[in-house]
Amino acid sequence: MDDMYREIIIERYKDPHYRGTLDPHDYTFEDENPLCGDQIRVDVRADEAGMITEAAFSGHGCAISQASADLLIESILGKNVEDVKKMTKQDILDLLGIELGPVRLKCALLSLKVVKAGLYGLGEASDALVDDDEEF
Amino acid sequence: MDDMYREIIIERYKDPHYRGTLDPHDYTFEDENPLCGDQIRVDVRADEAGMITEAAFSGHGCAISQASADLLIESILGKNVEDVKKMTKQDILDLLGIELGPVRLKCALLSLKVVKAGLYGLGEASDALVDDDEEF
Amino acid sequence: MNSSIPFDLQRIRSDFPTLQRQIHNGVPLIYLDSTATAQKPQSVLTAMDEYYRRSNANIHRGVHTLAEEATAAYEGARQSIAQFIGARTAREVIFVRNTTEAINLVAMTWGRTQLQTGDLVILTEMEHHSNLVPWQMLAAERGLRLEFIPVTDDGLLDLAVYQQLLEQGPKLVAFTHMSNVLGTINPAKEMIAAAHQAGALALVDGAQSVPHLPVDVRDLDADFLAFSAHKMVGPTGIGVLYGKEALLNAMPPFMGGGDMIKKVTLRTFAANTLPHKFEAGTPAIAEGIGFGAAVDYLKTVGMQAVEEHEQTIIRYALERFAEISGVTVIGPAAEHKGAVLAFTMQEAHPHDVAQLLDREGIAVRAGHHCAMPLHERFKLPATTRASFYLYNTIEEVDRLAEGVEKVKRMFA
Amino acid sequence: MNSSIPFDLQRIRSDFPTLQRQIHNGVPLIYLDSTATAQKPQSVLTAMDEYYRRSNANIHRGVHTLAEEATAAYEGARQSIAQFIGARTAREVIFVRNTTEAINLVAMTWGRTQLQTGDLVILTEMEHHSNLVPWQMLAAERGLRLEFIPVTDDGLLDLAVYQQLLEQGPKLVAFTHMSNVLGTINPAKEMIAAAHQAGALALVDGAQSVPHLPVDVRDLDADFLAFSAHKMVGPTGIGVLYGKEALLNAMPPFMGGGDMIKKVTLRTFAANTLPHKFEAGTPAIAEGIGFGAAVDYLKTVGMQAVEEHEQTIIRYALERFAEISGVTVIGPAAEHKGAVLAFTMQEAHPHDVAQLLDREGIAVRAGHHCAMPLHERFKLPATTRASFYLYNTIEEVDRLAEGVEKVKRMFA
Ligand SMILES: Cc1ncc(COP(=O)(O)O)c(C=O)c1O
Ligand SMILES: Cc1ncc(COP(=O)(O)O)c(C=O)c1O
Repeated sequence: MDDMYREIIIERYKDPHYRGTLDPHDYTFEDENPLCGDQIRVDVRADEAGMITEAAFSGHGCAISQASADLLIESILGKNVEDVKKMTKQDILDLLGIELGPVRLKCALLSLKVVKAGLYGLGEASDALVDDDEEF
Repeated sequence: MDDMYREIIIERYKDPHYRGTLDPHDYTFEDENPLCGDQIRVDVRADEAGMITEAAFSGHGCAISQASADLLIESILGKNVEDVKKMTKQDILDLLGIELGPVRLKCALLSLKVVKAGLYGLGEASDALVDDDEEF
Repeated sequence: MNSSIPFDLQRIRSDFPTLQRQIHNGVPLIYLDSTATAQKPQSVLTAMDEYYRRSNANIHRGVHTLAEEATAAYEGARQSIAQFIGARTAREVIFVRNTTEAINLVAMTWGRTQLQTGDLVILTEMEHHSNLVPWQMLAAERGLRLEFIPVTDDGLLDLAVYQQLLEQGPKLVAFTHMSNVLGTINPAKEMIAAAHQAGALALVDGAQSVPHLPVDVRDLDADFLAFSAHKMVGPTGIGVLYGKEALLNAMPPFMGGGDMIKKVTLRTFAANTLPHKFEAGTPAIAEGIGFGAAVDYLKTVGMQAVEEHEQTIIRYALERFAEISGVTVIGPAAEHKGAVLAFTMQEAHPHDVAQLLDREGIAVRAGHHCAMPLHERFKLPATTRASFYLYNTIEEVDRLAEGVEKVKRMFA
Repeated sequence: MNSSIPFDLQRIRSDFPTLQRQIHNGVPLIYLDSTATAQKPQSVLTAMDEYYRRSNANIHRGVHTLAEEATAAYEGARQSIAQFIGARTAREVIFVRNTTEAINLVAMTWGRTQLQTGDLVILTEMEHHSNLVPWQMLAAERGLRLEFIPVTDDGLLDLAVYQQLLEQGPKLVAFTHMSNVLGTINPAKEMIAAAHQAGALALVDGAQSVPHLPVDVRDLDADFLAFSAHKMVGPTGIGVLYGKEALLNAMPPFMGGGDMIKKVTLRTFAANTLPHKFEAGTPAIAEGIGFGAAVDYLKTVGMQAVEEHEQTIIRYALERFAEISGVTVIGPAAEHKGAVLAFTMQEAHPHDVAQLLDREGIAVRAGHHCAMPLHERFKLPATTRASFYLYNTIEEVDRLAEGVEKVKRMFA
């Protein structure tokens, strides 16, 4: 039953490392997946060189959405904003280490969408931020 | 090839016995089958007892529609108007002596519809005049 | 366990090819998502296959053998469906794509011509989006007033409020016969009578009731009834709008094109008679034929038997779920309820529950089930929903309950 | 006889179960009615059967295995079709019931919001009712002006008149790419360029062209293209509206309901993104999958090869019919014509011709073929129409000609 839910997902869902908000912050964004009610906000601080120094997420939703947010934040700390803007769907799948169907993929990608929309300073998050191929 | 087109149909189509118009007449009606362009007008004279003394049809269309008009007129001559009002789909099929699918049935029944609409003095001919069961 | 079930369940199960399927390396499928779409018996697939392999032709205007066979099969299906719902004539049975199109058809034809600014349409808080959005669109266009019968905490309609709303002189009451989330079976006959009393027409969303209960439009006195084949062991791509003949006759056509006309010139057309007036273009012929076979299948089993079987299942499921702590089922008690079990788990999100159950071969749905306002009403972003049909077993309920307990342990 | 035919015709014929059929006690079927609807190859039937027997589930919102398989198959079909017509993205491919619904969709959404009283829409005299009646309905509602490109005695569009009409500043030109009666293949690319030059959009009725010719929306620069699966070896109940993405994005939704929304409250909704915005309710899932298989089948054969084969057939048929006195074929010479042969016989009415040919196993159509104004133009109440597709043979043309000669003798 649990091959799709590697221990780390359940663990990070129950006990996330980067849950919270940052005030002040340099970047922030919030979005939801209306289909399932998943909601994620991410706050980011970066230094003058564009290196991400602190980040935190808040919100609620399924284990996949929350765990991937936590794992994503962990992975962007210390990275340059420009490099994070280039992150893809595959990076998230690698972090999670599981395969996902189209519906759950949306849960998994919500945090990346939010992070990228924040870093780009967009008014609205588009699926195109995280999906290079034709989407369902 | 010709089992459906008994000789009488082709014969009556090519050489009808009752083609024409009657002026004056006691009853007249005209209708068409917009699907195929078949058109039939029937004029009828009856005596005071309601017995049909003369009748004729005009119009154009397929062999089935024209032959059945000719055969129908032949069969109503000498009949009482009230009896003709009671004629049914089956009477026409008996006159033609062939089986017909739903589309061609409309061709075959056009003349009966016209005759009955005329005798009833209707403003418009309805399929219900010739079709007692659920129609296609 | 099956002793109380009044029909041959194993025989029924063997009619459905999908139910023989195993997924994830040998786990047998437990299909508990019939509210979304039902599985199809072999007889339905065969009817469509026969059409495609033997009689495939366009209908109504053809004189060749295939066209006549196809027309007879398609119109025969319409007859069969008309009889299944107790329509007076097959002319009252309009083929559409699905329940959604049926409701849109009424909104766009009857609604556009009969409703004026300020007119009131009564809906309910438990509607599927298909019976909300078409009226929202029309309301925006025409300046209609929409009011909603509230849902009680028990998942029932608040009929006292309905009575008050009726006093405001509505033109239409449109409501679901059975909720696809709560399972609530609404008292349609009484609600329709009250609507008529108040001078309103009544449209019944039968997407969930026609598949699961005996439904008779004459007994209900429904003005319109909408339902989908795919939820009642029939194919996708076809559904029905039933309407009273006089109403349908008075409505303008819906879409324009082939088959819905009697005569066309470059600048004018005359509409065809019922039911063709509302069926523009080449219809879903194979699907109509498959729908007829589906209805024939359900007739053979008997809708009374289907209803009783599902009652047995849902009673057992409710009992079984009451034993699992931290799990909350929404909706009324079994006597007001069809076989739909929507629930939440304290520990786990509905999507995770559904996905983990899938690993056990159990197909359930998670989300808002196209009833966002209802979920809002219960302050839930989503639920997990197991739903049952004539082919489900008590054993499958046990597997489901065990699966839920297993998920609970994972997240504990 | 088949030497000039660049593909394996016997192999193709063996793919189509219906073509193996005998009717009327052993007379083999000669199916010459593909313009009404085409026969289906085994691969299309198998694709749908596979869905129903293995993966039958509702799509888009499901996380269980069946739902994911079904979604992948359905959306994969959309991709395949998008590629077949050269769309930029699958989001430009909207699934509808048929060509008729596609055109109505444009009239009811783009038309209702973009066209005002007095606006001009250009159509042609050779349109199928499906590309006339929706515009008549909209014209009646909005006070539009409709003008028609005349058809010459040869069955071609009078493009000089088209140029004059364009000077009147039309908003839309809607025309058939290929006539379903005359067979005329209109110069769509040039007509669209001229429409754009005049500031109008162009809608192409591709019901007959997409099945029979290579059609590329980017090459044509069509704004909208409508076509039906059932005419291109696919199932009934599904068709496509192609539209340029920016246009589709700017259009309001069509029907309201499940799947076409992003969010719904009791009184408001937000529309979903393309293509779902235009697909309300449970779609024709099996049919979408079957349509994908149909397009894959045609890709394997090659649309160039299909077109060449049909050219061979129609050239031969025109020659053969020219030898039969008293028979008149309407429509242009072979170089402007697809494989459609509509004719009249001095002696016999089209219905009688069709019915007598049926006794020989030959399926042809008789009537106005949903193009009454065109028949009016030629002062014909009806025609008999034989039409050909990739699976027809030169021998079948001979059987047809012999049959026509036989009918002629009967009525002589
Ligand atoms: C040129 C043309 N347009 C439109 C249509 C309508 O297609 P459908 O009936 O599939 O909507 C047809 C089919 O007869 C056609 O030939
Ligand atoms: C109550 C109810 N109404 C309407 C619908 C819409 O049915 P369809 O998607 O077949 O149009 C559904 C199906 O989910 C439903 O459950």
